[in-house]
Amino acid sequence: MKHFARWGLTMPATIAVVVLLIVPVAITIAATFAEPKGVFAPYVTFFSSGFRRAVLYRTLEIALITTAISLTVGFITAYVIAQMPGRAKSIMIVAAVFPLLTGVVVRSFAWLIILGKNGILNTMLISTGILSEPLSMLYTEGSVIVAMVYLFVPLMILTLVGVLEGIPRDLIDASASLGARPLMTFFQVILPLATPGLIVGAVLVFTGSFTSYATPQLLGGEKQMMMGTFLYQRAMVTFDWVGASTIAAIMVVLTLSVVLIMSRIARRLNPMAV
Amino acid sequence: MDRRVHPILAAFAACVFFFLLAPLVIIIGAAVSDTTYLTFPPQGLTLRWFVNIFEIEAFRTTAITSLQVAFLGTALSLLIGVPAAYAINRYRVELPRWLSTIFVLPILVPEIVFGFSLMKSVTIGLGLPIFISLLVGHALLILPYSVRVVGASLAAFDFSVEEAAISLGCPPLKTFLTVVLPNIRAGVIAAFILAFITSINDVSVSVFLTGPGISTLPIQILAHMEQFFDPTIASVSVLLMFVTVGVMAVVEATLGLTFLTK
Amino acid sequence: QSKTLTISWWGYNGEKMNANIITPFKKICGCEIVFETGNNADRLNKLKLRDGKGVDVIYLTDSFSQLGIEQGLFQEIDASKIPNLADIYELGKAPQGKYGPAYTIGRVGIVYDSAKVNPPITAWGDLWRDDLKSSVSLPGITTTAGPLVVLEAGKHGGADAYEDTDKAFSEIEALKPNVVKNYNTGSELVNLISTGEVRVALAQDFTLASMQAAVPTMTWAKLKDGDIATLNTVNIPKGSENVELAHQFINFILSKEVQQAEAEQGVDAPISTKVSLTPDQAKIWTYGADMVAGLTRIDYAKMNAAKADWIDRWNEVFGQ
Amino acid sequence: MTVSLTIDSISAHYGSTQVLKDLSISVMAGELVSLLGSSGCGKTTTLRLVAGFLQPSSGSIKLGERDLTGLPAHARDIGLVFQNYALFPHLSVQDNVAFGLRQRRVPQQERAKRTMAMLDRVGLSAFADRLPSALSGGQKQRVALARALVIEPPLLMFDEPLSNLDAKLRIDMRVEIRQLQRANGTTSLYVTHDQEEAFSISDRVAIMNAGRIMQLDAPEVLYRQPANAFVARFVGFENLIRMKVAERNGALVVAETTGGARLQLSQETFGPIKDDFVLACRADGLSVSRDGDGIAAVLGTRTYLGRAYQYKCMTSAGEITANGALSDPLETGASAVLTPVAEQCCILDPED
Amino acid sequence: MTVSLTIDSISAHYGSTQVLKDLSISVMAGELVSLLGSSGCGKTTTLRLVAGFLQPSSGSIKLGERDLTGLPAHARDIGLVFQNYALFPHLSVQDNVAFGLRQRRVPQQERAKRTMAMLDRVGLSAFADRLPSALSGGQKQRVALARALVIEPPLLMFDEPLSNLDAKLRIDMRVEIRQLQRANGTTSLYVTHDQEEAFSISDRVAIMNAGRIMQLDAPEVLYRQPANAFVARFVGFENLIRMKVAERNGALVVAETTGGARLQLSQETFGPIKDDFVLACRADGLSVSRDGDGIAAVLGTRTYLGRAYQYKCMTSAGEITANGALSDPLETGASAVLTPVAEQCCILDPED
Ligand SMILES: Nc1ncnc2c1ncn2[C@@H]1O[C@H](COP(=O)(O)OP(=O)(O)OP(=O)(O)O)[C@@H](O)[C@H]1O
Ligand SMILES: Nc1ncnc2c1ncn2[C@@H]1O[C@H](COP(=O)(O)OP(=O)(O)OP(=O)(O)O)[C@@H](O)[C@H]1O
Ligand SMILES: NCCCCNCCCN
Ligand SMILES: [Mg+2]
Ligand SMILES: [Mg+2]
Repeated sequence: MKHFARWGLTMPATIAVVVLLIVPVAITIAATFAEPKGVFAPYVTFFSSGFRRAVLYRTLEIALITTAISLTVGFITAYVIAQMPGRAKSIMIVAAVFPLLTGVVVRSFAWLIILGKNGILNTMLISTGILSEPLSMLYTEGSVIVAMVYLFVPLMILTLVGVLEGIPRDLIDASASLGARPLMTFFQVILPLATPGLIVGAVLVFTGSFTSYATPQLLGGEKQMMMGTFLYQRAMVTFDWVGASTIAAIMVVLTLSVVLIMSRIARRLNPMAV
Repeated sequence: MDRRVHPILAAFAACVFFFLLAPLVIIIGAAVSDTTYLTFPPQGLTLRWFVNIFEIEAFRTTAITSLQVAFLGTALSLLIGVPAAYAINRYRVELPRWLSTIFVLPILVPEIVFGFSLMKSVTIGLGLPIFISLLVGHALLILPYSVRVVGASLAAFDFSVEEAAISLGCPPLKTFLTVVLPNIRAGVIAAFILAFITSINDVSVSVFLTGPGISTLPIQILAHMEQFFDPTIASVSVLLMFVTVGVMAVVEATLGLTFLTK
Repeated sequence: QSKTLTISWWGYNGEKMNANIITPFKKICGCEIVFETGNNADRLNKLKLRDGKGVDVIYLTDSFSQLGIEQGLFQEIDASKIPNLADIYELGKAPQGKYGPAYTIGRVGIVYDSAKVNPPITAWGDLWRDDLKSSVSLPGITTTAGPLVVLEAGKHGGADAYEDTDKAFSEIEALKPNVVKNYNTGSELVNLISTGEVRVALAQDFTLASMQAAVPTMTWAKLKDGDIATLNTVNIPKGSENVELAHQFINFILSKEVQQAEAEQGVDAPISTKVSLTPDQAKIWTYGADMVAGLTRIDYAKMNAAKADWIDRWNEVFGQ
Repeated sequence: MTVSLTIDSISAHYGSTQVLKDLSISVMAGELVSLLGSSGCGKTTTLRLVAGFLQPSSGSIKLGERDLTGLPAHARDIGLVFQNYALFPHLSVQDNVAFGLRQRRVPQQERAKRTMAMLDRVGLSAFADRLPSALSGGQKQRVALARALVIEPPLLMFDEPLSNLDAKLRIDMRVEIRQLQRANGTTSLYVTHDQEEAFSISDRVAIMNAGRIMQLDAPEVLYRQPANAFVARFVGFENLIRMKVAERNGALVVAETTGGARLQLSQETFGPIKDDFVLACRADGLSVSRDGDGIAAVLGTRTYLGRAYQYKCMTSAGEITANGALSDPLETGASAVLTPVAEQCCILDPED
Repeated sequence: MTVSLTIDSISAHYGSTQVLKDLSISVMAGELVSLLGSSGCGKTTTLRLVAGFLQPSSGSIKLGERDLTGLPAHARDIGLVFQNYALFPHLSVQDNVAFGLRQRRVPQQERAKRTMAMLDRVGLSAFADRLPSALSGGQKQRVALARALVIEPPLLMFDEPLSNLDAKLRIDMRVEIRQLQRANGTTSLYVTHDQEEAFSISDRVAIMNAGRIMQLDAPEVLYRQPANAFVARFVGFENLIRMKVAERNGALVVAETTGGARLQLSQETFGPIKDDFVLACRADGLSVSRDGDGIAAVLGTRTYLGRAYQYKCMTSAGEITANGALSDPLETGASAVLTPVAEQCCILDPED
């Protein structure tokens, strides 16, 4: 009975993931090990290209930076929202959802207007005399990160507000009464207790930014090519599904490792975090 | 946690909201611009791009498909995801840790490869009807939100409250619905919103799962943009925002906005 | 039970397609029509996954239809069942062997802002001009027009890009300082133009009107070495279950009536020689025997073979 | 519908640590049995096993003829007052209390009536519409109590249900519980750490230690004749004095402490006395007088108890706690004599 | 660093409901004052105000010369044992206890030493590495206690810190608290609902009712001479008998209940007696005998208390609760006479 409850409840979802995701994707990826040139040939090819390695590092770097920024910004904002009275809180949550409703093309258009050579930011900086020449802010790693943070902060906020609200007030009071300054309370009590939410947010943001391709392509250009774009080219333009699956396998292994490392860190902060 | 917020934090949050909302001004401006291309500030005012959405039949039919898939898919993913999230947290000690990890896989596998593999093995392999495989694909794609976001809320839930309900004669399922669910409402709503939006915006997975006679709105929008570069896409975004505001107004009128939070 | 013809196409402009093609054709054939929509890559990939089944007629740009042919996804056309073939420009009749014909024609050339670019652009080689530093947008290598840049770069370096790929890419390397960003979709290009990010682009002609709406001084360059032709083709996948109907449909869209209507309404440039347009109607199109005669043709079979390598090299040039 | 509860040699583990060891308790139909034991000895665990939130690793639990093992918790029809209250945070006080009735499909009107009546009993009618978060500790506890009582199940279990109430309210509530329990013939298992409460409310009391039952008896028996040193200490025999019989004189016995102090005890009042025994005395069981027969002592710290003064006394048999009358306070450092008072003392077997 | 605490006419509200009304308490340096009061009277609220979790709507709080109002909670340096424990669920027992020391930057080694020493005092050394979720109720409470004690702040506040402990442990902990408090000269505010605990641990006790202080005095004074009927009831004068003086005879007074029963009282033992007064008697303050002088009664239910039997007695002055000796049990329905015992009775002014 108890055993049924434990496993039975997870069964439908587990079966769905196994049957509809793990098995089909494994079949796709299995093809990469069946190349005539050798079992690991596609991987050797991938890693022997300096350019490909560079794309991999860049992707990792951008995803990690995006995750770190989104986590920090989203957490602080969610924290402030969680302190608001009920109505204001709901309105702020809904407002945070709006950016998610914009399509990638119009969104990148908006950033073009803001960050472009003739954009609002440059115009402002020049008219106030801070700059004499427009800065090239677009098509840099920075612009990709900004655009992704824009997309992922709402996701962090949404994930975290509920978790932060669930932290009993008494624990924060207890911390203060033991002499913890607000910053210490934040790091020693609020942060660990929010880890179940933080880890979920971090995983969603990291995987989301690691696998993204439209945003980096529009706001980063080819100079900021990421693994997702690379994969897209292979699969959709040259129909090279083996090449694409190779990239996918590398991405899955990498993201999975990062996710596992994150979970481990989370558990250190809070042994109750799943 | 109604408390005063440190002014520095409040100011920071205000900046974040400025960052999140300022680009929307540009998008709204572009959506009402009386030009055949996206521009800001708008030149002339028109609502024709909004009218466009309702007049083009392909937008209408695909929007209906998208809404159906998003609603049903989200419901389906919550239906199988929430019990899993519950079990993972309730039986934290007894269940293996890797179990929660497999539920991030759907967002961890690059979408194109996921869509491709799913089409190959499931749509074609199992000969599923297009709408069903589209639905199943979306439900799976958004399953991580149902499991993990809801799970994060469950982590803080005091399960002795659940035992109280059971000891009062409430059967497990009813206990879940009447006692657990109301207390993790914020998490479920967050999961619903994220899942719904992910589904309604998805292109990469849908590309493979749509087929003759069935398409989704984002794919239709991209198709439109093969030829037209007008502000219709901006007005679709704005329309979605209005719909959201409308839904909120209904929630406010019926349940009260505080329903959304704890 | 009436037959169902399944058509795979991009999906824009559905209203006009309905009025000009679908409704009249349904009357003729007494059949149902169903669409699969999406971009070239998506639809062709899906067709391949379905092993050429599920669709009776597929609209593609020529580089993708060539890919489909190479993958063995299409069947040969029975020209005898498409009498209207006789009325279309020669280059559209069998552009890729015995497979599907082109139903519309376009060109790739250079557009520039005549108010800001002086002297005017008159040759492909002008793209390399020093005064165009940080002014240009090229089509991404994965788009229809992208590989054409490689070909022109080869020519600029005095070589054949297929034979001496290194030369072509060193020319692209030389072009790089002039490039602000490469675009992947028409809308992206229009945004780049309208926000003033770029002044010069290598583009397909169907984007011109929108660019001019945003920046009226955008001008289609009169290149002395000629624009390049692009064709959109219609093919019958090998798994089609309505081959007869498919031929009948292709014949219908090549008819003078359809071609005339589509051209007048700004949907597609006519490939039928029977269509006649007023200068005003014609100005956005690749139209008229003279213009068609001046276009350069691409060997897509050769290009597709080289493409995987080109993509890598392109990535390395622009990705560093 | 009055049934008995039989807990038959159950063991329980949390992970690998054993918490209960072959524990057996039987509660007769309509009886109220208290579990009394030190912190962490397994009282809550016992209740959780009966309620069905935990599975015993061995043993069985029966309610009347019905074997509870294997029955899901919600089908056991057992009321439980949780030690940590476990109120439904999203429901008002009233809805918390009505919850069990709702499960039993009690019609709306009767439900409201019974709920309000119960809130009245626990003194919270004025708080019916509040959420638990706006209640004081004791108010929450009373809601928890009301919630379990209102369903009138055949078995009620209370886990320290009155620990956060003031003395007066505690007694009022104790009376309410007992009245309801008697009126409905509810078999009850009651955990408390308050001995007076246990003794006054229970038909029988079980003294627990480290996952075992040390003694299960009527309050008077426990109070007067503990079965062993543990129980003796527990029921307030603060002083356990190891003694040997030195002389026997018919019913009279003269015994000697290890320190050599001598006492005369009558077997008529103390019962049969073996050669080797332990004299267990409550603080009230040793009268403190300035002189007389008994154990000589020097008085240490004095504490005011309200009804008496308590002294720490230095004697040759070790430190002894004894109470002296309010009317005659003695000073620290004074010499005194401690004489056993039969009603507050008893004779135990020595343990090694 | 021994300082006094002065709470000066503070009022407090939750939303629009007033909870404290012009409440003043001053605790002298090194003194331990208990707050005793019925459930929901505002004890926790008072502590929360002093701790800084809640802002008073008026009034001031001073620690020594320092005005606490406006000072953030973390800067007040006040130890607080929470009624609901408020343990950090993500930290082990040890880390919970060490938390405050960490904030004070006590070096790692000393921190570990002090933490373990404190865990030892509360009997939880063996549980140092457990998470709170794997502790019993009483164990959690002791962690909460240890966590507040270990930081040795100038002001300690305890919110029913021993409510979930068994009698023996409660006394042990009480002694530990008192020892530490004395040794460090820690000014302390102690909330409890256990009167004996309050009286035995405190220098002075404040009786609270509905957000006000009714009396603040040394235990003996409170216990013997309550200032009003409320306090009298609270400290266990279960019977308040309205009387009128009928005759005066020097120090002797004959008074009559409303029902006409007569009693003779001496002003030498009871103090001056006005014409109109209330005789307050504990259950122990009315001896139950078969006959003699006093208030005639018919005995109702009898309860076994351990040290005595308690009777509900029907008299002409209403129902009266009185205790009778164990040695001479009387049956329900028997007639008896109740005679006041001076030490357990007192004279109050009538209230209207
Ligand atoms: N958050 C709140 N909102 C509204 N009222 C509250 C809130 N917290 C407590 N109260 C009310 O304030 C009064 C005082 O509460 P407080 O917690 O101070 O009582 P207490 O004396 O500690 O009682 P107990 O002994 O039961 O713990 C109670 O009547 C309670 O219902
Ligand atoms: N979840 C758990 N995991 C491991 N050990 C536990 C767990 N819960 C309780 N324990 C341990 O089991 C023992 C018995 O706990 P239980 O809660 O039954 O004690 P109790 O008698 O109710 O004590 P108290 O009077 O302090 O509430 C304790 O030593 C406790 O530390
Ligand atoms: N990316 C290729 C898009 C092809 C769109 N068709 C153009 C037809 C011109 N009328
Ligand atoms: Mg317990
Ligand atoms: Mg309280």
